[in-house]
Amino acid sequence: MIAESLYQELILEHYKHPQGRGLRDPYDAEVHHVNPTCGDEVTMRVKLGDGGKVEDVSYDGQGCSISQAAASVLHELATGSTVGHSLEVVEEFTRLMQGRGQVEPDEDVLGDAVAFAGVAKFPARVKCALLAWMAYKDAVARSSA
Amino acid sequence: MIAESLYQELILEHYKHPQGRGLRDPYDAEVHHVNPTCGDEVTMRVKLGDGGKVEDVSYDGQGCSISQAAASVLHELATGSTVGHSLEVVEEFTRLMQGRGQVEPDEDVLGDAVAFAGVAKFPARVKCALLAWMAYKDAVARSSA
Amino acid sequence: MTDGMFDVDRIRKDFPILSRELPGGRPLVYLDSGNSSQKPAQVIATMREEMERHYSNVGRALHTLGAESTAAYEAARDKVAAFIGAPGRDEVIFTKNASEALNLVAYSFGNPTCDDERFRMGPGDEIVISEMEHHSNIVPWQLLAQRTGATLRWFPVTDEGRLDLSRLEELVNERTKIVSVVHQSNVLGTVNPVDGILARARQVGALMMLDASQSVPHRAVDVAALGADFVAFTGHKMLGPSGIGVLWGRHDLLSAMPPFLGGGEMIEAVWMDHSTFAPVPHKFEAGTPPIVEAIGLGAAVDYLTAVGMDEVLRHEHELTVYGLKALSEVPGLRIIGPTTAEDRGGVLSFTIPDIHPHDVGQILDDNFGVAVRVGHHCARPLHLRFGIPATTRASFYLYNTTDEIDALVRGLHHVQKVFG
Amino acid sequence: MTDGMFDVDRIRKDFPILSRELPGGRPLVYLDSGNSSQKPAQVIATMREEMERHYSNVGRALHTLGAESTAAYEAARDKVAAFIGAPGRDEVIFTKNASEALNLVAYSFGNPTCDDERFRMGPGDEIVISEMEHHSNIVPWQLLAQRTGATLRWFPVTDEGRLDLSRLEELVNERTKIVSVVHQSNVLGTVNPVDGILARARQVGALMMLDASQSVPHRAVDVAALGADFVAFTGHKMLGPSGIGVLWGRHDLLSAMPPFLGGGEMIEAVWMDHSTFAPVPHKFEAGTPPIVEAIGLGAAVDYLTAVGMDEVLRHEHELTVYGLKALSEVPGLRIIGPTTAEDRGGVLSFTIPDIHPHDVGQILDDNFGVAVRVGHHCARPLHLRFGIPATTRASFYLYNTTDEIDALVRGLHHVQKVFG
Ligand SMILES: Cc1ncc(COP(=O)(O)O)c(C=O)c1O
Ligand SMILES: Cc1ncc(COP(=O)(O)O)c(C=O)c1O
Repeated sequence: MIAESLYQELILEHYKHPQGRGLRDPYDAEVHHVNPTCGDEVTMRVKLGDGGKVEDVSYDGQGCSISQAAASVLHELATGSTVGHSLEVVEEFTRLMQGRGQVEPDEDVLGDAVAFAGVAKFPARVKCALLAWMAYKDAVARSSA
Repeated sequence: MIAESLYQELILEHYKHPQGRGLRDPYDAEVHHVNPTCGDEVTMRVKLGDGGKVEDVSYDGQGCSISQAAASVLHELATGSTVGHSLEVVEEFTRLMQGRGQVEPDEDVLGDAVAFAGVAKFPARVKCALLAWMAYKDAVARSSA
Repeated sequence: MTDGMFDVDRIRKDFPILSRELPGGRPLVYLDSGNSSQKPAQVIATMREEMERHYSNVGRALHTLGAESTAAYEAARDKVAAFIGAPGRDEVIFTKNASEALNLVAYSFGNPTCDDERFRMGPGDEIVISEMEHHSNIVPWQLLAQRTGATLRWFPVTDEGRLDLSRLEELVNERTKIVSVVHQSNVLGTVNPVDGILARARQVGALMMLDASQSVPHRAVDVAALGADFVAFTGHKMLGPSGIGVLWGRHDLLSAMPPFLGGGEMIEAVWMDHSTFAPVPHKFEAGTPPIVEAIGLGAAVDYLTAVGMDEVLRHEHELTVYGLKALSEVPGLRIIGPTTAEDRGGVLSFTIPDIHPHDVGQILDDNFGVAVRVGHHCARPLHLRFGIPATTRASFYLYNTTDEIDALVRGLHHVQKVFG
Repeated sequence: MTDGMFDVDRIRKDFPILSRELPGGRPLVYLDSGNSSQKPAQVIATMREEMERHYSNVGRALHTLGAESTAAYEAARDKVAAFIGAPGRDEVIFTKNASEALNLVAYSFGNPTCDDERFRMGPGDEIVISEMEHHSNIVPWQLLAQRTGATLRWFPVTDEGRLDLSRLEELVNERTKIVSVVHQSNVLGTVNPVDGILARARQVGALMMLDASQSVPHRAVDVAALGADFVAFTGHKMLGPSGIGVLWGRHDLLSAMPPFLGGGEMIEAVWMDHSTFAPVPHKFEAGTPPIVEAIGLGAAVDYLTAVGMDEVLRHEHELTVYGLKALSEVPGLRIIGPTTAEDRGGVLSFTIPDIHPHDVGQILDDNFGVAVRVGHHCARPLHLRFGIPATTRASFYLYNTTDEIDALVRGLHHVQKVFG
């Protein structure tokens, strides 16, 4: 069924058991992003370390399963990685989401985030998937500034 | 052919040889009516006499054959008649014109003006046919005032 | 659903899309008519026939096609006028949708070229709307208030989803120039009482507008009986085409209002430095109107009239009673709006604990072909009022069945299982 | 008419109405496309297919039909953007017709809520149009001037029916905020040169708008190459449905402009006391748009693209050359507009001594099924300029033939006999 391409088991899993949820100290930057059309919100904190290491990505928010799972997956991918690598993943994720279902995802770069591939076919949901990732990009920019 | 129901011989006759055309003295009232959408114009003078007699209807104008012939026919019907009778004819003519081709004309009242019956089927031309007649009604009202 | 003459199965056959299969072989269960309705074959055929046989511009053309199209376009106006009980056909203005109709009236206020007292608007003047309005009956008034310095005020909404009129006397006062409220809410289903507000508006000399976008499609609306000054509604929600809406207004007000859009057909005569304007309705129909769309709307009105608006209402009332009961059996489900079917249309908005409406809607569609609307339904302030970002909304029309409501409920159970 | 690939007979077969018989067995000779064009079967079928299989509201709906309709609606925007060479698809705004597009821009000026210098308008500011404008490019600016106290000025027209630019420097000056002129005249056929006016507008910091209602349907128009700031045109004149028009504008200007119509879909977020707005194009598409109509326009653009706009232009140019020559043989006939086909489209307006255009048009239609337009064609000031109340106008499109021009000429001879 079509739903299965959207609601991958992995997405539901992250939604029901979000990883790293909750706002933690210390942090270098905090941002709050809203999708005004559907009311999804995310607050995101980033703590960077030496050598561009991402020490913690903590977040809180509300919204649909896609937006919440996307935040959880992002936390897993980014925490412990580097700014450079994580932004590469953000790039690839954005490209996938904005590809209207026409873009072949690069699994090597995306890891678990590839589970969101089906979302790209639903333009109305793309913003949900991107919310946390855009917030992350913003927070990283502010931390490094 | 359809045109024949609109361009009755009598209408063309009046158009080519308008009766009583030209503005004459004396007169009790003069009015100038314009159909702004198509530019048809008529200037009309009315001279009333004793006992409600219509002594003269004189006019000048420009426009399509329908509007000019209508003025000529009006001149013939009204001049020498009475205010009361001529306004009855105006009423009947108006009813015919606004009847969208559904109204059976009363030939006894209308006389030659019955030739315009076909015009009622062309909403865009009804105003042409009515221009002089409305001007006449207006002029009579002002003369009697 | 088949008492008397009303036969929903026969009606469904008139709507080609209802027998469509969705990808994956799902049947279509269309419960989103509050958003936009489907079109019967009669409307589609009328539009096609117009384009294949009669099409031409209207008003301006003297030739056969022009006369035929003009007659059909103006006949559509007659049909709409009769359908809503308009005292005069010239009071029916064709717009592109309800939003344009609402904006048209809003732009009539505070125009420096119009010195009619009723349409003056400036600092100190007040506009009254309500918290349950569609954005199309909020934003035009906000923009007007911003342009003119007038003050926007609003009726609150009760917990049951009814207009809170307890402060009517204070909200509608001598400073009020216009009150514009929704006749039937697109989220709550609530049918608002008009009389009390209208009486108060009359008392203080304010005008009154009704956003009837959700009532005209679903119940017999008689604008003369309602007594308001302006009524707006939209073709696509009443079996008609997209691209066509209606503003009804009192003749003397429409005549007193300044023109809104300028252009061809709304004029009497034009010189380079000034113009005079056509009488209504043409004064407000600048440019080539939605010709085929108006004619299609006429066909929709014919269709609804043939079925009978009282039958439509009765059928939808039955669906509403059935739907309210059926939904009440879904664990935790909360109806936003009246929970009984009195003074209420067939629009059921609800929340389900811990499951976002986007997920509800997506799974209903993906797994069961059930099309509902999710989000704030262009009534964000109303959702803020209830402290929720979004709802799931099922809305009914004459072609819906209790079977479809059963499918919705089955779908909701599945949704709960997925997220359980 | 059948050089190369272009085959007018094959094209005619695509237009169902062209094989219609008029009452009395007359064939239809449709020479009124400047007023509104006919629709090919492809456009009619696309609209029907949308309504029978995919219809739903756009943007707001997550379900399958909503996604399909939204994709089709937005694909139509892509098609229009490509057709006119728009640098960005978001610069294409769907309106109900060209008139709304022109009004939208006019209402952007002098709005007190917008503090962008380019859109300020008040006493002392000037608006420049021309004497050959359609009422839809006159009245919106008159209304704007009246609301704001700005001054309306205009380019005169030469005896040959060309823009008189001899006083360009004086007419377009530092006080000028916007210049809005027609790209191709709907009466004269004249194609106006844009570059000189645009250069002067840039020099003085004025914006420039083109009314391209008569050019986009008939020749390849590239908005980027033209270089103006705003371009308006209308679907029904380019084989598309009624009820749909287009405003193209530069992204930064559209973004800087205040919203026009308020309502659903043009917002970002709404509170009771204020709102934020969606980015363009949605900022200017309040309420449910003409969905099926936009999709139909997309099909029209596909059709025109498949034929090739250069072929369309070439064919119409041949008709124009042929028509100018054929009409010159009618005794006394006077062409209003250029008498040669250079920089001129296929619109032939004329007078015949002592016979009123109403009579000409009526007899052409009644006796020969020849549909032309008579009157001032929504360009009354231009007619006043030439000292005539009305003209008869024959206008051509890709489906017209030289045989039809012959029929027109035969008809005119008959008219002269009737009134001889
Ligand atoms: C030159 C020109 N401008 C504007 C318009 C107005 O277009 P619409 O009637 O579709 O608004 C027309 C046609 O009517 C036109 O020919
Ligand atoms: C209550 C209400 N008002 C106004 C509108 C706006 O109608 P439209 O989108 O056709 O302008 C809608 C529907 O969208 C509505 O439900």
